Amino acid sequence: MKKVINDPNKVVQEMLEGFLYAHGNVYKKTPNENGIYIENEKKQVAVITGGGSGHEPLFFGFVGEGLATGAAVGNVFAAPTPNTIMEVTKAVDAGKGVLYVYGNYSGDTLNFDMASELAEFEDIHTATVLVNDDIASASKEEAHNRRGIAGDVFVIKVAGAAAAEGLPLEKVTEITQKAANSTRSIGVALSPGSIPSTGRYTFEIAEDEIEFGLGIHGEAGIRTEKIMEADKLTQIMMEYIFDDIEITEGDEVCILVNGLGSTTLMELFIVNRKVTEILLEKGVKIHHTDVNNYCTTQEMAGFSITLMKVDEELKTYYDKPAYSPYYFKRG
Amino acid sequence: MKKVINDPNKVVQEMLEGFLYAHGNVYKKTPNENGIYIENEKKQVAVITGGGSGHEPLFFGFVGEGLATGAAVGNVFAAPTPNTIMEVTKAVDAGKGVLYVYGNYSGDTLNFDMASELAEFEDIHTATVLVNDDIASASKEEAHNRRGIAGDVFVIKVAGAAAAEGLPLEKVTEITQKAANSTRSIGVALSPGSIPSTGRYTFEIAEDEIEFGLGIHGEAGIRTEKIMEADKLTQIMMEYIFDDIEITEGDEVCILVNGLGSTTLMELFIVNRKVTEILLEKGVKIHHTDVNNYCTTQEMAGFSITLMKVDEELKTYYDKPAYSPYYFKRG
Amino acid sequence: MTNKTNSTSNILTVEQVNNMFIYVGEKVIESKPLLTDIDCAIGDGDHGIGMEVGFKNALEKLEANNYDKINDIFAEIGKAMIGNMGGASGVLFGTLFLSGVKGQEKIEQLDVATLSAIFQNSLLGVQARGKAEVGDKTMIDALSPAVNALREANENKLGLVASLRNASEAAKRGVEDTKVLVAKFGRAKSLGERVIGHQDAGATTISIIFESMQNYVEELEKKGELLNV
Amino acid sequence: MTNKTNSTSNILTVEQVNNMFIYVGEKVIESKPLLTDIDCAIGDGDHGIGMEVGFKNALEKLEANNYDKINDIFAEIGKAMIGNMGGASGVLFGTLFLSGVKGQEKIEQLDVATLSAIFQNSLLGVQARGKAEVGDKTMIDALSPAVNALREANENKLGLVASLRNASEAAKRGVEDTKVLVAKFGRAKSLGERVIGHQDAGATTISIIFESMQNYVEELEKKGELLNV
Ligand SMILES: Nc1ncnc2c1ncn2[C@@H]1O[C@H](COP(=O)(O)OP(=O)(O)O)[C@@H](O)[C@H]1O
Ligand SMILES: Nc1ncnc2c1ncn2[C@@H]1O[C@H](COP(=O)(O)OP(=O)(O)O)[C@@H](O)[C@H]1O
Ligand SMILES: [Mg+2]
Ligand SMILES: [Mg+2]
Ligand SMILES: [Mg+2]
Ligand SMILES: [Mg+2]
Repeated sequence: MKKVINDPNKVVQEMLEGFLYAHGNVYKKTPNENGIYIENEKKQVAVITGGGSGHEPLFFGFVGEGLATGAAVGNVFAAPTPNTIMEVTKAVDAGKGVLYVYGNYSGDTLNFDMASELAEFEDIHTATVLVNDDIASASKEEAHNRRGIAGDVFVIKVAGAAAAEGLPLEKVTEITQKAANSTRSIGVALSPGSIPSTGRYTFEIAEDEIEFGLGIHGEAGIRTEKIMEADKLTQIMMEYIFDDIEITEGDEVCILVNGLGSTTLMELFIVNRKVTEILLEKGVKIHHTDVNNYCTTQEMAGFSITLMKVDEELKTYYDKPAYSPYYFKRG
Repeated sequence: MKKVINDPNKVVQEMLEGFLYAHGNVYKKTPNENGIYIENEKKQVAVITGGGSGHEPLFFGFVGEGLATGAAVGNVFAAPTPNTIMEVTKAVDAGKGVLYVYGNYSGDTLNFDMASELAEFEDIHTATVLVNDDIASASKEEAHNRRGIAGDVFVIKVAGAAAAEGLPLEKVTEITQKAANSTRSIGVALSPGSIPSTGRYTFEIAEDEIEFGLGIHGEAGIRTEKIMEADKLTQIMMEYIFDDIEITEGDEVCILVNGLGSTTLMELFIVNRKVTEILLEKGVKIHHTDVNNYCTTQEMAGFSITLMKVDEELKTYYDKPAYSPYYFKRG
Repeated sequence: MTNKTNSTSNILTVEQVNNMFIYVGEKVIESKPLLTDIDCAIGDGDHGIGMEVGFKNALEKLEANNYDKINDIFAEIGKAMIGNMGGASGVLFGTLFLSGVKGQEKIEQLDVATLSAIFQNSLLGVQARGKAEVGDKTMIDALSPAVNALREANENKLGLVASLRNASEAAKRGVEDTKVLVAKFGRAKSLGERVIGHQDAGATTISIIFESMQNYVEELEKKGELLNV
Repeated sequence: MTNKTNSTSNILTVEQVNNMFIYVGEKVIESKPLLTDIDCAIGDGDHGIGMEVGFKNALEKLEANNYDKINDIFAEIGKAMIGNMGGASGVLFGTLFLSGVKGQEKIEQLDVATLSAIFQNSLLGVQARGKAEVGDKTMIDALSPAVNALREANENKLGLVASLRNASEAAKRGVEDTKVLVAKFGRAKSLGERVIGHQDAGATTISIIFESMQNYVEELEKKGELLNV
């Protein structure tokens, strides 16, 4: 695997240096750990996201106005340490409390929970919303065990908007939890991504096969199939979502077609074409559509489809302005 | 090559359908041809860009407020037809004339020139600025023969801003030409991209080699080397640029580190780290930095470094607000 | 009309010209993988796709087979190419067909003199657009010798089959010549010396076009369908 | 002090414990490729990297070798892991070392009883954090039997070498057991039946830790450096 890197063990540090050279006028790094944040100037509830690196622009690319206030950045595919989370927490707390919003992975919950305990010692009140949008990662009955994938984007967006409105922690948490509860994703992988420090691909897949539900760290999926036409693939994926959450005539949704790394925007648009047609045929109203590479897995090929079912309240927060170098909304 | 597509011969059409489902509230398609445009509501000079598909989000992703007014979309790696360019031209002309801004390729100049002849028949005045930023594609003496690569982004940005200021065609052309004259890029490729309708990679490269100056359609480059550390690679690329354009202490530049497809943002940030250090060491002032995947070649791995040397005038236009789903600036 | 071959008085009817270009189009479309290979080596790999798009669109029209003059057949092919192909070759191959008959009076049968005149105009038209000369490693390197061969054939009063055989062979030699040339136009131009050893894609298509015309007319002759005036 | 082996009164000095964990750290670091393989099969491939980061940071501290109590050695390793590794195993392996000595009085020598008590606390600590039970296909599947083996060894008054050999073997069997289990925690949990046949990464590391401790103490014994009280 060819990579444009220096020391494979320094990729995260050097990545953040490169990011800060580009955007250091707005973004800060915590002194000792890999935490990225913006000043909480309006003294709002702070929203902190985070997770392993390797998914760029997530997570630190979703720190910004109307988005997360800070991000705890772990090593590649490894949850950030409690110290990192704690440093960001201290940097952004304005006495209004901190909401942790991140994908539901064992490593992340362990580290964020530990940070949250440390925060309470310092009288910083924290709350947590776990993103568990990946319907392929556990059955409906076990939905609380599901992983978080591209749905992070919608949930962080809503959390950041609610916080920017100046709402109290309980209310921000409640709205964010509603966004999480309303979000479903399913992904498909075509080819693997690699970890820089081992130079190895995280899984194997036959030259003519694709895998449904494969995780954004290469966790194996639920079903392997021969490569098929985009429309058929999209149809199958949408059916998984419809089996999981009722989306019927008159309902409204936001769509995110998210590329995993090396799948082109061209392909993502072709997928979005079918996603939209399926929804319109059902009489579902599309509130907003985003087609981009937000939650990647290094150079993995594949994509995910995310739907967030929205009501008036979620739409209000979804539509608020947001601004980071990798995500923006004019409101 | 696995691709998420349907009929390989319909990728462009279906891509545009998918794009319009997402952004059809703002973007329009010309009725008969693959032209994408926004209404020229303020009756300004219109800026039209275009070229082959396969480089998304370029070119139609750079249609927007303060950017291009329209884009003529060709088949994958093939210049758009004169008819397509002509249809977009008619759709966006508000009687103030049209500036064509596109990369300098034989196919594109032939088609745009032919369109321009057709436009004159309909009393639409056109002007052209060719982007030829790729210093690896011809010697300094033959600079007018150079290809256009990621530098398109800077030149379109400036053109769109000048047009949005309500300047006349001659002035918009002059400023845009200045941006083109001030922009230099050099790219490096690690692995090839493929053409959907043949399913084939456009070039071959050894498992441990990289190629300097390889074109965004897979045109062979100027020098093949063993894969090396990001810092060394960046150093060599920056020296190519410094050999071509004088950039010394006190000068100001805009930076674009552009990924070609499957190279990760992580890697691009690591490159930007070194680009910035080299410039700062020289005493060069960095006006703005952008790190993104704007000018891609399907799933090709590699990246380019673009510098635009800016004076007060170029900075003024560069800093103006711009908005498309794939490029934005708050101004 | 008698049915004598190798005669200077060979002609093709409108319908035969129409069918000849259907045959030519099919042959070019069949060559897509070859053209892709060649354009991949030193270009961007899309020349085969482009020619396929162009001829497919042209064939849709030609298949109706209801033209009353040969001018319209050339013009239809040219417009199909300019209108649908894109790329360098969309304009250039389109121009080749269009400028071949541009401003010409109604042509109802094609003899060697007319054929030669048409392709003479084609060459001028393509060069006016593309600015390439022989030796620049473009389609001109095949087209120009083929046009010369047609002119000489006409001067020497050769029949259609012999004329097209000479043109086809000249084009083929032109393609061979491109292997030793450095490109000055098109996507291969930036490669400098590295393109040496590779033939030009557009020149290859020119050669396939002439070879298919030759084969089609030879077939007519064999079947005794080649007419004379 | 005498120098009798296989005695219930075997002890390790502070320095020996320090060196033992340097040895353990080196062995775990050496196993990085194996741990990567295992985590790639059913996880995300970073477990080997994580353990390397954790132990490298710990070894930097341990190499100074200037502790006056064993508590500090465990605490130092635990903090290095929690502070630098990240991931599930950063917290869990960190907790293993930290909770082993949390609230304990100053430990100046390590006998089987103390070792057993420490790891008993480790197990409780890790389970309190991670909520995993035996059978959930996690490190607990190796740690729990190893802890049981140590407790029984202590009850049966076995020496250090025999105790660690039993613990190490129990851990190894625990790893084998994980092969037939479906995961309930960690990144493998979503795979359901598909993880069957693959051993758990964290459990493997536990087994390497116990095996290295065993080997280190056996070495001491061979060299006649294993002390008794
Ligand atoms: N200026 C020119 N004059 C004549 N022929 C040209 C010129 N530029 C390109 N060509 C021909 O076009 C061919 C390439 O066509 P094609 O691959 O369809 O276009 P593109 O270069 O836009 O991908 C070349 O092989 C060459 O023969
Ligand atoms: N809740 C848990 N309780 C105990 N051990 C766990 C738990 N979750 C994960 N593990 C252990 O952690 C190991 C994975 O560690 P590692 O790869 O470093 O973390 P991650 O899963 O975050 O990538 C698993 O093999 C398993 O033994
Ligand atoms: Mg991990
Ligand atoms: Mg092309
Ligand atoms: Mg080509
Ligand atoms: Mg792991």
